[in-house]
Amino acid sequence: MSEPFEPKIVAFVCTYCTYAGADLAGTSRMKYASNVRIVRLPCTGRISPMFILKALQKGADGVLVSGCHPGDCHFAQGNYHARRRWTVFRALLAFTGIPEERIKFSWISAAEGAKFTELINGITGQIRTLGPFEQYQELQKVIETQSTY
Amino acid sequence: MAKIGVFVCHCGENIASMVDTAKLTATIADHPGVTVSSEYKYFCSDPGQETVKKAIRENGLTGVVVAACSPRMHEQTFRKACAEAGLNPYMLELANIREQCSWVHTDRDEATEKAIEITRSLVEKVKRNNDLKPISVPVTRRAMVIGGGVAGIQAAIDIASAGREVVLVEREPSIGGHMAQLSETFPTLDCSQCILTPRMVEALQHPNITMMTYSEVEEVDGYIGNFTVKVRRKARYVRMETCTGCGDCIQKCPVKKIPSDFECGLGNRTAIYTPFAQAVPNVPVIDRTRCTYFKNGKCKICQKTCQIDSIDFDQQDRIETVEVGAIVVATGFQVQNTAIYGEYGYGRYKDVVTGLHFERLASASGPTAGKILRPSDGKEPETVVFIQCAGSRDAAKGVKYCSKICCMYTAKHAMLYAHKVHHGNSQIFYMDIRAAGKGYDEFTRRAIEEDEAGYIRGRVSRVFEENGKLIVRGADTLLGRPVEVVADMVVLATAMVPQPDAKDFAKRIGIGYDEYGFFNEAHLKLRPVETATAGIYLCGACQSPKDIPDSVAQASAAAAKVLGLFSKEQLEREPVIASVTDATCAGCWGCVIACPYNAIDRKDITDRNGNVVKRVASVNPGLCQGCGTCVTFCRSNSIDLAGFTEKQIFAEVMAL
Amino acid sequence: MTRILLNSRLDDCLGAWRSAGFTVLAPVKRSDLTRFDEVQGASEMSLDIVMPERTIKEHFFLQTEPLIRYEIKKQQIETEEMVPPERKRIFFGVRPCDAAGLDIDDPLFGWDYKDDYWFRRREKSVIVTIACTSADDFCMCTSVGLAPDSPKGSDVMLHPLLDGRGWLVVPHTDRGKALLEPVSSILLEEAAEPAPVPAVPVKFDVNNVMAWLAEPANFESQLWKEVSQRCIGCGSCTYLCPTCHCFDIQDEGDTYSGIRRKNWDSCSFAMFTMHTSGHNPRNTQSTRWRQRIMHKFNYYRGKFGVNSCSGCGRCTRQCPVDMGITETLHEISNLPR
Amino acid sequence: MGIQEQYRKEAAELLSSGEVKLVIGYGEGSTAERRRPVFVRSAEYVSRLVLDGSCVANLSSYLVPEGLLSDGKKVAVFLKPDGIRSINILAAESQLDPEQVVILGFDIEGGQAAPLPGRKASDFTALIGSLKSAGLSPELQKDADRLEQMSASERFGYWKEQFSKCIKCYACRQVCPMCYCRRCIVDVNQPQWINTSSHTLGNFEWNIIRAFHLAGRCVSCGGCDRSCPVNIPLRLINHRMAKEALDTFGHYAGESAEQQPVLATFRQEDPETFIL
Repeated sequence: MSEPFEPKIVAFVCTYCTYAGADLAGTSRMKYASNVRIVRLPCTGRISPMFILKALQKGADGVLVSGCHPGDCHFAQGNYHARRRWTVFRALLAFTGIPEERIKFSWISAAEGAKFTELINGITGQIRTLGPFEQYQELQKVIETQSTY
Repeated sequence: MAKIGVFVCHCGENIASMVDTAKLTATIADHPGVTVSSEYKYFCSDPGQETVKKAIRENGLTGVVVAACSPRMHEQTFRKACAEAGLNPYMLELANIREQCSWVHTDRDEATEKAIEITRSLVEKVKRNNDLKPISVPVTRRAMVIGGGVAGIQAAIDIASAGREVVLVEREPSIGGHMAQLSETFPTLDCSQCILTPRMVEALQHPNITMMTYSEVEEVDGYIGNFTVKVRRKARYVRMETCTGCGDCIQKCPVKKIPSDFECGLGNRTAIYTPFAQAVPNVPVIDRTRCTYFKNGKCKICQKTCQIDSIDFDQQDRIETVEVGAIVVATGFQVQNTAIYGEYGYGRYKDVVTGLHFERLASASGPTAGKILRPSDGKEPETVVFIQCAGSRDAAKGVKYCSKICCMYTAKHAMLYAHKVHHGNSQIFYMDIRAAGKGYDEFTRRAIEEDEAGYIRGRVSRVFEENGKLIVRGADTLLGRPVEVVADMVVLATAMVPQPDAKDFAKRIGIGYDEYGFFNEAHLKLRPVETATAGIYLCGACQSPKDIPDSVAQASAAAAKVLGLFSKEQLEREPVIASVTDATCAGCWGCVIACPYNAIDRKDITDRNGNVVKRVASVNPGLCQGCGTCVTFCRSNSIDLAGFTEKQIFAEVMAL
Repeated sequence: MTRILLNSRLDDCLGAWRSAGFTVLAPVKRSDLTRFDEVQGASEMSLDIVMPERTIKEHFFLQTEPLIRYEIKKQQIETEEMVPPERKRIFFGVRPCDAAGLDIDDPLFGWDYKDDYWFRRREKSVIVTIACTSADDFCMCTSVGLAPDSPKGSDVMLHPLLDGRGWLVVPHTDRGKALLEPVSSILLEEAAEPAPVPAVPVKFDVNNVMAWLAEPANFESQLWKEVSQRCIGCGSCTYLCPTCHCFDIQDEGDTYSGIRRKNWDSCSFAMFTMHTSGHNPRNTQSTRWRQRIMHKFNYYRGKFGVNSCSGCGRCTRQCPVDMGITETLHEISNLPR
Repeated sequence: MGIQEQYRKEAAELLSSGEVKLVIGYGEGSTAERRRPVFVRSAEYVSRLVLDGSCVANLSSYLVPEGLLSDGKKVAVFLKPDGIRSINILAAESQLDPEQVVILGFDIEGGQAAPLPGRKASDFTALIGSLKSAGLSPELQKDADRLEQMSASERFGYWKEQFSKCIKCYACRQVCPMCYCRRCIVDVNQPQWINTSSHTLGNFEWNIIRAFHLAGRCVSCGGCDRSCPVNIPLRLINHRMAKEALDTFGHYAGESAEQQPVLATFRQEDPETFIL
């Protein structure tokens, strides 16, 4: 029996809310799965769809994008802009066959350390069940291999 | 060639107990571009920081990664250490291996692996960091206060008294605002004018205050510390410099039957007028639309009357440009048009009036010299019905919010009525009595208990006239039965709503507003007097309905913010701002639309002969707050954000 | 006596070649696209088309080819060359124009430096062409000195029989002859009449064109602008051309490792000649189109003695705006002189 | 008088009166069915113009290259409703001044070209409004539905197959009126977000990001799809984006020259059911 599959999850978060929420989970000594890697951005408005594609190229089995709740954005509107982009990009990814279960979006405030913890555990569990995102990773493997003739 | 120093902190046992710091240090030491990789018990301690500084100096490090706690904790500490060692403070990244690693994981191997990945991803980021310098913006230490009501006056006096110049702009001929119209004020029953007029005069005479009455802000350009404001100085046709305010012209003006706005139409004014006797400045204006001379080319009686030749029919509006460093918006409110309640008969029956009308009737300087006389026949009303929430808290017809002041002023009206008409009977229809505030609940109790105001919990369905009386039909919801009151006068506690041109004004000066037109604060709780536009502040009822104490408190708060800004000649700002690559910008202006701060302008690119060859977006460093929304929008990738550049993030992700 | 391959024996023939260690590629239609791809049997092939949408060039000069694998280490960058494996391939059912295209490109890939990626594949591949029996409005082989049955670049040429039973088999090279050995028992020896080749009208006088292009004054001719006005600057004509051979070198990878690749590039792109400074010596589409024509019918001939065009007509056939070499050369050759 | 004669006459009048400096229209192509863009600068050549049911290309992209409109002079262009919508977007995105574009509008009904009255983009507002109410193309939706019914993994397989054909010739981009950037995102190499190599991963990235950049901007003229030399059904992916913009944000690309970009604006009440 091989080792159980441990997914690689990349999270793109804003520094004012979700990053702070993740810090709070830490200072509260909550425990969550170690599969997530956080990339800190000033605001969800800064999170480009390209980040998600690059995370997938680097072998992410799941991606989380998270920021301040509507109305709470440090930059007043960044998360509203982000929300529209996500709506559109998510539809696009789904249409090209990138499963919605692998690309998650959330609002996590600086006070929601518990929500962060639950979410990471939840997503990790869910993606563990889904298994590795082989279809996408295959694209990368093909690049790395020799042409067959 | 990058020379990166990585400093792995144990944080006592906080990190070291869950992360194999030795393994982390050794693994990172092997990472390309890493010159120094060391571990220590507490890098934030003095000896720890010294170690970092020494390593920077001795190895000529080009970047530093401290693998420790959250950047929200110690980023500033280590930035300072870098700067002291001669390294640009922005060549630092913190790898958060405590809050987001050692504290939240339970498996040492997993936590160590994660710590390694976090750290090397930030090594890759820091390799691509750039030297940044805090942005220094010169500050014009002069403020503009827009709106000369009690809030604006307070803010202006506070700023001016602290030694800074203030330009106070008021669109009416006199400052004073709504407060000047009020009779007495709750909960102390001070005479409104008695407490306000000294403040008005103080503002006028203050050496640091330049007053621009009968003037409107047309355009605001620039950014925090450096606004250029165009103010329209409307023609008064009276020379401010010479007029003594003797009032002879007003006495002689033949056009006397113009309903006075100040008196809510209950009194009249002349064509050359001051809105009220205590006007500040006490210089009349000629109402061009009503003046016989302007209409027929004949009259000029005022000019003939004036002994010092202060009437000037040739005056024109002119635009004055003012440079200021901060703007306080105190443009106030208006009373909602109560005609939306056809069933209350407002406008149809003369004796159905608004609360503001009642203020004028109760005011000693008002049209009835303080006697409560009903408008239709000038008789003293025997029974007055007050209807609260006539517009507020009514999603269907009025506004959803509570106007906050009506419970209090209605109680006050009932008291004033009781004091002036001793046998009078007042009945108040209310939904709830909201009387939170110092001395407020006691005040309403007094109205009920001492002044015998009758409170009926319920809504009024209809007001109609019968035999010269006003029949108020409603429901008493506590008793659960219909009620009918025969009244001589009905007073509607109308809602406070934004000024009619509030949204246009907000767009003109570049601040946000809510669905009603009240201006948006930057944060409802934590930044209540700032707007999202740096350097523009709010106070008074333009932000939300509020009473005098709240308006004044907010005005002083806004003034404190302005004075804080003015405490230095230069404003230092985080250099995390966006910038545009001119060569590739396609000029679609999506970024201009998306920017929450109006921080992006259009810039002309000219050839050496000065011909415009293209127009590109240009970020105003004074306004940009560094959210990066524009960067993500830009399809040609022509905008980037310092500190979080595309190259940095790419490297960070590709190193995961 | 001539040798004949019957339709009914084609699968046997392919089988014999496969047993001899060959991979067989033939035109197939997959996912709404006709191109050369590996086949197991005759039923997969699309042989009744004028020509596949894509050329066999892509199997010798890959649209993206890994060259070097690199790893970034602390002290040095380690590299490893990615040499293509030697694999015996038969390209079956190639059109003469595509076969000629390979022949035209051979000197280019070998003149100063022998491109292993090209020649390792060339040397192990056998080109079995089928002479055309139909042509469309875009075919123009006859205008560039070739024909629907010209053997240039073919190791073996098959001529469809008039009675439709199969093909007349004609080897043209030693490699071709050797290819027929394992299938000699499958081929019939009898007389047969090949189907006539289609009449492909000559659309321009290539000698006139070459003379005009060689005239230095014509470099700045107004004609370039007129004929390229509607060009949108995409690369479809170059990428579908059997002789276009420009490429770009790109490093792709992450922080730790990556691959250096050779990718198709196109002189139609504005970026093709963009300098780091932002200056672009070919900054209009007309100068790029001129470059393409000059390269094919002047410079290439000057260097290698042959025009870089085999007359397949794909440049026009697939052009989004109905442009192409044919029209331009027609205009040039009809200029009054 | 047939529509072709009528429009040739109008083109001749526009040119001879000096109102326009150029007419961009359709001409005969290299086969009987083909039409190609033609550029007529003088009334004497209007006979080159053809207008019939085969004139399907959206010619608005020819208005965008730098310099064409910089002299302030007007250009007339044959446009179907999709092309007129493109003009609105280009105007909204400040790529041209709609006052400089004289529209020779037509539509194709039952395989025949039919005239559309109006000269300026703003003359067609009602028409575009009625197109919006009519909704997106049901035929495209039928094709898209087939994909939507697949499992995610099947859909991925489908697009992987399709994108594996891509040769990165950028015909889709070059023919598109919305792709006016002086530097395309794919040509950015610091950092290289999108792999320029035409391997399937690079092709996936390219086609996804292009579709994203067209969200709320694509007018479904079909130019990319027709231009693709390897027959990738790009119309489907762009249609999906148009559908998202319309269904979720009520945004129909090119409704007017004042329309704001769907991804540079927002409403507080935008739906967010997918956000955890």
